[in-house]
Amino acid sequence: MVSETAAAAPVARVYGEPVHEIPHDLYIPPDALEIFLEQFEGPLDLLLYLIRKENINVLDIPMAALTVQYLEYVEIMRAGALELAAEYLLMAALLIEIKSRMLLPRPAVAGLEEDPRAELVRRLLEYERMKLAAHRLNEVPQAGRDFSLVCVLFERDIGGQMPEVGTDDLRMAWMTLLTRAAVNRHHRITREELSVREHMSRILRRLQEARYVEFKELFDPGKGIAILVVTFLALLELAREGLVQLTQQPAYAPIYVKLKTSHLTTVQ
Amino acid sequence: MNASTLDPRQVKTVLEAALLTSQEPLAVADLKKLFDEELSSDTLRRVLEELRSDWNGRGVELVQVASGWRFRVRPEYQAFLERLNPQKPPRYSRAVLETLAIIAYRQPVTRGDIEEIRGVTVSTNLIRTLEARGWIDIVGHREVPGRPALYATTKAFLDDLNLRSLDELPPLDDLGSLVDTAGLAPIPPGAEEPVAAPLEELRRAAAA
Amino acid sequence: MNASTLDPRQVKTVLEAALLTSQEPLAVADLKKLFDEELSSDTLRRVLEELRSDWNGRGVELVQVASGWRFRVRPEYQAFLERLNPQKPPRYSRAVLETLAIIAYRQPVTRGDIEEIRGVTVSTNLIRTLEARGWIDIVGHREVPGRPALYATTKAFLDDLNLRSLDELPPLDDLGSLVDTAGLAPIPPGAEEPVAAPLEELRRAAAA
Repeated sequence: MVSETAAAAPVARVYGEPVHEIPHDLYIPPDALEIFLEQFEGPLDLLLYLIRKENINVLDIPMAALTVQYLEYVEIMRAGALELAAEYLLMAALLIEIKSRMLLPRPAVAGLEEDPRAELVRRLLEYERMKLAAHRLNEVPQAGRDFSLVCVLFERDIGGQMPEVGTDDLRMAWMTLLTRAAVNRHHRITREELSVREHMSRILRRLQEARYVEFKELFDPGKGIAILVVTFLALLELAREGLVQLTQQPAYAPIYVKLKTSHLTTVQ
Repeated sequence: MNASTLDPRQVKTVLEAALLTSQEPLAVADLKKLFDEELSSDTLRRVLEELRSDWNGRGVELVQVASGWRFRVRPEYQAFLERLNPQKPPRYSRAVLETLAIIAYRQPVTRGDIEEIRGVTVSTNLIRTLEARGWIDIVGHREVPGRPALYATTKAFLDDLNLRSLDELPPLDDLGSLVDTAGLAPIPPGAEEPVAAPLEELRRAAAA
Repeated sequence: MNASTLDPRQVKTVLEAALLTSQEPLAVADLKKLFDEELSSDTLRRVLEELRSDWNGRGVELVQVASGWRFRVRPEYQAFLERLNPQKPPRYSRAVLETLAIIAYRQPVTRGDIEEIRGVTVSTNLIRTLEARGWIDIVGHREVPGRPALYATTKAFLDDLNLRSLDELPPLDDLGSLVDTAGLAPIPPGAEEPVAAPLEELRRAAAA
């Protein structure tokens, strides 16, 4: 249990003290790592975490230790083959630069302006302020979320004017559903998937009119290859969801698409 | 405020607040859900009648319609209110919008599918509103017991939203990152406590 | 009912009906349109204050927000209503909330400014989400290459948070509390208060 003690040891608490490296053979479950790193909103957030965790004075950041520790995290992210945002690498370069500038002799009357860390400190504090402000803003009661608004019916004669709906309304409605977590997070809907679903509706409509349709009639080569593929995917999806039946008597005979009916199901 | 210690006056206050904020009429069965303790339909009706007479002589009145109770403007006050922003179009309730969004993005779907996603029952009225508008229609039936109807959006829906195809709807694939899907409060700010489980804990967990 | 013979009590009744039915807050200027006869803003405000106190101790209260007056449920009664209505607007992720905070406290800002403060790229989707919610809008462009859009929060944002002005936002943390050694604190530029005045000018310029 070497890693037990190594892990429990304080990391980068004292100026210039060597920082423990993560043992190379240590296995961190990728899921746990991902969840851990997902909690950071970016390099500034990660740096703030490191600083606050170690109770470091923001105005006197031990650059060497902080840089080593930061690089350690970046290294884990890379080793974990996680998609590492470029911002993290940019920050690493900045930290190294500040660290090396700290080694250069500075003017005798060195105010904070001349301190190579000044800009970083300013950014960290500004980010932290905004992060705290975001948290507090979210705690302010919101109409609709924390209190309802009054809405008494007023049957106004507006010439039968119908409510308007925009695509933003649908997007918002979907976000509401997401929040209620009733929608599975892994059920992502992409544009491609959407056009498949549109064609599923189209094929079902077509089959309402005719009891069955020959497979190839559903395809219109004039519309281009993308539509052909989408139509084919729509048919597969309809068959998978048990909404249509594909039948073919002998090999190479025409394939027919028909609505799946309970009658047929029982006969089989 | 504890629902189990409600006195009759508070029952009235809660009923009033619920009726003033509801976009739809509320049935007595709905109104019962407001309270922890069991209230008889008779009690509720008595309080509702009281509330109705409390609003006598005001610009708004409590009325009973087929699907329940609701507040509405008294006809003699309509004329005043019509002077306010007469051009403002009405808006659909969130229930209608959510149902429409589900049909648009997940079509073809049954009412059961919609209820599963929304987590609440979907009234016939709600589906009828969208059908009457010509925005959804039945494109088939799922071959399961009851043969539920499959709904899809129509061409009129695309036309009215000024879209050429469903592809032009806003994509939903990365909306997940914008909402707090876990339903948890945001992570406490770092100044008070560390935001994340320290790396050490992870290592320990990994080493164990 | 004749508007020219309105007694003060009827003025109140009409105001109440208008406020109870309006989906948006109503400004004093809107409320004046309800009446034929000229009512002074002072008279209206007095009646509104009276109306507000009439509703004391009820489940609903009359409040003044950025765009005007409106009725809302008192937060202590909300728990009851939640049993009826599970639909709520989304809880936003930290990325959305941080972006919103930066726009609210540092407005007007460009997307670049937000990225500079957060230290990460800000997706178009994220900005769209806040725009679609009606909480932010473009109030101008910075006259630098590319003319990036300047974002600011809207009145609707303040309304939704039940605030009258930006001053009522939760105050920013004192820098002194964020640094260990007070007195040595470098004062970041623009760390003072949210700037409201230049923003109004921008809006006016944008509207012109």
